[in-house]
Amino acid sequence: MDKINRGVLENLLKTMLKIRNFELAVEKNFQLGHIYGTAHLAIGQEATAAGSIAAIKENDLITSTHRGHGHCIAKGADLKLMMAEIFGRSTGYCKGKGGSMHIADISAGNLGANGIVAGSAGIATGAALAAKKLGSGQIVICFLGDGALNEGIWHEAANMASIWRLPIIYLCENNQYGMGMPIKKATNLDKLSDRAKGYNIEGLTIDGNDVLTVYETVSKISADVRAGKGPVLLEAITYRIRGHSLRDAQRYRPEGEAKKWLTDYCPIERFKKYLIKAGYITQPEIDNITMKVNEEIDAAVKFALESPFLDVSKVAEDIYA
Amino acid sequence: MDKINRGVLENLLKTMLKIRNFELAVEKNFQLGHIYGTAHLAIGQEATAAGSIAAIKENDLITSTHRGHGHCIAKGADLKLMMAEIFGRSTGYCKGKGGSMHIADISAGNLGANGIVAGSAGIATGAALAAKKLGSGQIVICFLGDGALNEGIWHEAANMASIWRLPIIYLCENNQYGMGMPIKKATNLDKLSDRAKGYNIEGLTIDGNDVLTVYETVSKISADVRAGKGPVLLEAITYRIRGHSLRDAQRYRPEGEAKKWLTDYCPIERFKKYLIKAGYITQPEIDNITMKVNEEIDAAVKFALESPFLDVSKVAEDIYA
Amino acid sequence: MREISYAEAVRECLRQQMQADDKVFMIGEDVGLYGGAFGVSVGLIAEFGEDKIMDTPISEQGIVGIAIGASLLGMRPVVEMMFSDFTMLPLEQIANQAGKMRYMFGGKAKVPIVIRTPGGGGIGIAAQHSQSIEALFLHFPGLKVVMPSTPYDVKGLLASSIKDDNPVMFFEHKLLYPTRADVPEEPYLIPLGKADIKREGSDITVVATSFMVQKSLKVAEKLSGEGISVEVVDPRTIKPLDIGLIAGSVKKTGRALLVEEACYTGGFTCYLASEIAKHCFDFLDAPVLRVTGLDCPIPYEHNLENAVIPDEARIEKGIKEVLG
Amino acid sequence: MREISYAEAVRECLRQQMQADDKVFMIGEDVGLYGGAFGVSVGLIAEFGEDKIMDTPISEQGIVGIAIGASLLGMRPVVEMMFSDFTMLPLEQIANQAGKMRYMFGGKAKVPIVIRTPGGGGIGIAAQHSQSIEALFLHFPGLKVVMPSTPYDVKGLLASSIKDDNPVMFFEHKLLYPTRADVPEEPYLIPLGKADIKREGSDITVVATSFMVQKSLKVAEKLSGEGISVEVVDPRTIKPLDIGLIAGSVKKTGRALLVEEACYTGGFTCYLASEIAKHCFDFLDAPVLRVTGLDCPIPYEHNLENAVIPDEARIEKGIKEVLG
Ligand SMILES: Cc1ncc(C[n+]2csc(CCOP(=O)(O)OP(=O)(O)O)c2C)c(N)n1
Ligand SMILES: Cc1ncc(C[n+]2csc(CCOP(=O)(O)OP(=O)(O)O)c2C)c(N)n1
Ligand SMILES: [Mg+2]
Ligand SMILES: [Mg+2]
Repeated sequence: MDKINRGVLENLLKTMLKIRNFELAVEKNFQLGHIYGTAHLAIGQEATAAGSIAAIKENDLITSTHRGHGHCIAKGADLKLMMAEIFGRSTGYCKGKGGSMHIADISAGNLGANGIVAGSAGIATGAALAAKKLGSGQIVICFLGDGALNEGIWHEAANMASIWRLPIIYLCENNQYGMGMPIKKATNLDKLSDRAKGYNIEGLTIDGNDVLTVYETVSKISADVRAGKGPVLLEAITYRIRGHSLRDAQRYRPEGEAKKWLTDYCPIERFKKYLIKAGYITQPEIDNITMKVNEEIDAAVKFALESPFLDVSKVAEDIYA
Repeated sequence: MDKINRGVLENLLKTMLKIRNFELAVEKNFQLGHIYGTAHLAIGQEATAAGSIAAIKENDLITSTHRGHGHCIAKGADLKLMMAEIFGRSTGYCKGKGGSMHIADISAGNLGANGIVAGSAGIATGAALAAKKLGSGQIVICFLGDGALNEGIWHEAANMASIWRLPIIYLCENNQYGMGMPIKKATNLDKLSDRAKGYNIEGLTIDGNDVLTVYETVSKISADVRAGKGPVLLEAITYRIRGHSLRDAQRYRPEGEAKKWLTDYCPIERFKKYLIKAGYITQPEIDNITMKVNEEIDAAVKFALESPFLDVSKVAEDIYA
Repeated sequence: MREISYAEAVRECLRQQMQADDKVFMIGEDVGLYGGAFGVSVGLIAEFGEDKIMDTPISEQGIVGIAIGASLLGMRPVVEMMFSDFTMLPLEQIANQAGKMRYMFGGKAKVPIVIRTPGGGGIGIAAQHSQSIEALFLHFPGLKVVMPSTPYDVKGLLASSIKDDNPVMFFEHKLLYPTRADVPEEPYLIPLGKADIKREGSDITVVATSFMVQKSLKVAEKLSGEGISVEVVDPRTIKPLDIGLIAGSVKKTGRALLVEEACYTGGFTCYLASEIAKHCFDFLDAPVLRVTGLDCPIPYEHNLENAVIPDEARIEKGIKEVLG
Repeated sequence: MREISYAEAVRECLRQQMQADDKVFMIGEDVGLYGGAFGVSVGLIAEFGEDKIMDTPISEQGIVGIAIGASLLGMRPVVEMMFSDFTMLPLEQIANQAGKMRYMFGGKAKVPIVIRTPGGGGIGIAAQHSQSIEALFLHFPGLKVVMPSTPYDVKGLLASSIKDDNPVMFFEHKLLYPTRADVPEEPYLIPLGKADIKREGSDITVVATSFMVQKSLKVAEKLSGEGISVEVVDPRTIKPLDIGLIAGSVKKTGRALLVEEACYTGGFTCYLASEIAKHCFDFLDAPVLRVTGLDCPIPYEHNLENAVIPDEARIEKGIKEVLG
């Protein structure tokens, strides 16, 4: 590992804490009845979003998934506007029209979560095409679940990205399940990154719960991608600690599996230990960061709760430009 | 090469001649104005259909493509009913309702040509699933063009065939072009069979203009596939001698390319030479086979020409079972 | 008879049909241990095993293609598409392959597949998981389209759909799953193509589909207190359509209100309205009106969502408007 | 002004729009050297290069997805889908992503893409290459749907579609490509959402789309010899629909025949008929009739195909039936 600047390390930790505690707040407020509908939590997967997005430039682009809060936060979203959206308020990113699965902030480079599995595979690829055409130097990270790699549109998009050498990273967060379907039953592969071979692009599998590995890998490949070496399929091994959505009876997974991942491989605890051990940071400093993060989240919840709903007379606005 | 029985060799030649001369008859009758609509000729690709289908059992199954006459003939279709269909007559396989792109003979194991590129990828896979469920011992050859491998549905189907170890061969006839698009521009692969790696299935590339190679390869892999070893992607390198369809200005390909393939790599001429040289057959015997084939084709054209069109009052029949 | 829920009625039908015919099997995303996103198939995998209750990767086009291919060999697959919105992905396979194969092949193929899928809004999951897009499938010859509105109907119509030799699109509704009613235990069939008068009346005919049948019945009940007699007709299958029964009712009452959840432009009731105009022109005392979803994607937030989807107030207003 | 064909008018518009705005580019299967299946883009690749005239693999979902993504960054892609039938494959991307993005994102996205595609039958290529499925797209909020019937209209409507900030489905027609008429050389715009009276008349309003406009005009001409005065109205864009102009015409004539090539059940004219019934109830002297394609896949053989698609005789018969 090259020496990483302390600010970067602190930010990685801070982003992960933001994601974790934001998700916990969503969960709690759902239980309290403040959130109608559903959401898909990224608890346990903080390192992939935080590490990868920290490694690209601010004006680079991402597309996200139904499990998108983490990507959104790592891309610098305003937690107030996110929480307000999840609460369905008019002050949210989408005025309450989109909700958790459709948060986007195009001007900030977040081209949107997506309710359709792999629904953004083509969109991300098109953004990479446009970046290339416009010579903007931007690259795109297309976040995908493990299950998403089995959708046809991903195949079509990856092939075109390969032939046109587009500046895009398909970042597959392999959290072991697509809803209740273990990825080992949904594909016949040891490594999902082997899919890359079918398009003659680079494929890599990394520990997605080690934020530094994610950060360093994406730093390296993003430079290649930016230099025009073509797309990469990066598989980050991680685990979905919570159920698929806020309403999942979890009939399908072995008792204790989630708990084991949380105790043994929690990306946040691992990183904290590493930082302290390597002397980058002290426990009081961590506590301080955590406190600030929690304040921000509390403020976001307060903002959301106090925000008005959109007047129903405006329901059919925003359809056409 | 193991010793092949003379009857098999003769049949391979006969099937190829049938395909070639059938296609020439279609072309001629189109020019004569007897065929309305269009057709996609398999001239130059006779060895893939003839060699592969000769290597499987009679009750095995195939699905075909828009360029399907060869597959259909090799599967034992009645040339009269085929020609009548292409002529749009009520005596044709589909009563004139389907035409060249939709010929099927389900009871004979031909599950149909398809107007949609890769449209039969899932259908073929489902037939393989049913064969497995029913324990019928049947296997399926799913014919696909090179262009078809870029369709999403193929990806989805191939993945499921892999996880369920279905008895299916995806036989990709790489004839270098998808309409006017050179496959080298449409993918970034040296060998299309590398796509197999993305599903952890066997992938092979062979000379598709050498009918014995096709026959022997499919004989071998069909035994494996039948034994439950899972699907195979077999790429057969060949060349489309004619335009994409009967109406193609062919603006896209280099002058002389098709001619060169026809003179240097014609699957039929190569096979004839081999058979004569190896002493399997004599020129007079070949002439005799050719004569018989031509008689059959002439009879098919006559049958087609003399057959009535379907009464228009029956146009809306056959929609529901 | 015992009272069971709509979801239980679907499950019971699946169980009975799989028991009766070993060609019948289920295939779809998370239909196995997960039990389906709405719990419809919970427990079936324990009963029938992985061979009959097939969990798939997330590959909608492939799933439908596979069902078609299996059906050509005599199997009778019942596909579950987790949300009806996702039927857009395999539309080509459904409409262009399954629906046209028999015709293109000159009458020589049968494609007995059923695609079950929950439509509709109301649970706060926004624009890509809440649509009512059954009208798309109306437009394609070769398909049948079923929209059961009660636990009793869903069981009998699903059984008929599974026994039908044609591809059938079978639209359930998320909000109907928990609704309960008397359902016979033994298997029974309700023929496809027969509408049902859910409530008799004489002043106006309300034709409604799926969950809108329930809402319309509530309004009819309420209005009966005001002396308005509303006949509620449920087409049950929108393709084939029992225009005979519907037109008969409209001729009797002279007035019609059509209610559906789908977007206004291009919904099923457009077709229905044009058919009623054609069959009942001389019997109509007022224009046929339609109460439908707005031409608007389904929003996330609850009140907004409720503003898009027809509610009882809008149905009542529609009835009164037609009554003049 | 010179006479050019419909196909040439499309090409000229593409050329002019690409010259005027370097954000505009074409993408699709074989749009380059091949020049498109119907030769529409022949020569453009020589003029603009591979960067602006992008040949793709056979990957319809991916192509549309890519166009959407590029449009989010300010590009204005014009997609060619080789046959309108193939728009079923990327339906999810078109209807569920492109059409809803702006709404789902609270009004903060623009998706300026055009999907050009030839619909219709008549050239003997059977059920999967001959459909008229524009009605599918009517049903989805967020989309616009254009169906030009003349060389003049196609040039002006395509220019407006390219400049529009919303996703536009642009249905050309195979049999219209060779039709010729006067078309100005300079670029011009025809606004989306404005119908056009293609022929004035007083006895009956015929509303027809795409190639059916041409057939209807021939019938109108013929019937004028019999003293029947037919007004032919072309909606030009079926979404948004200029119901004002159409209803005005129907109110004037008191009678309407609606003509479209698509299948009978669920076609655009179902919606139109229901709108006319609503807007013109008190003005109608006869039921609104529809002349449409049969509810039948398009057969291969020429006479069969002609029996499915409306011809002049059926239009004439329809007019006479409405006139009573
Ligand atoms: C096209 C489509 N099919 C199915 C679904 C239902 N669904 C939502 S998320 C999901 C699982 C996705 O798995 P994966 O891609 O691994 O992402 P994860 O949920 O694990 O983050 C499924 C099946 C959907 N939203 N879209
Ligand atoms: C889904 C779809 N897209 C496009 C087409 C138009 N089309 C017909 S054949 C063809 C080329 C197919 O190429 P390939 O698979 O290599 O088969 P070949 O024609 O070379 O035999 C195309 C683009 C189609 N029929 N279906
Ligand atoms: Mg997953
Ligand atoms: Mg090819």
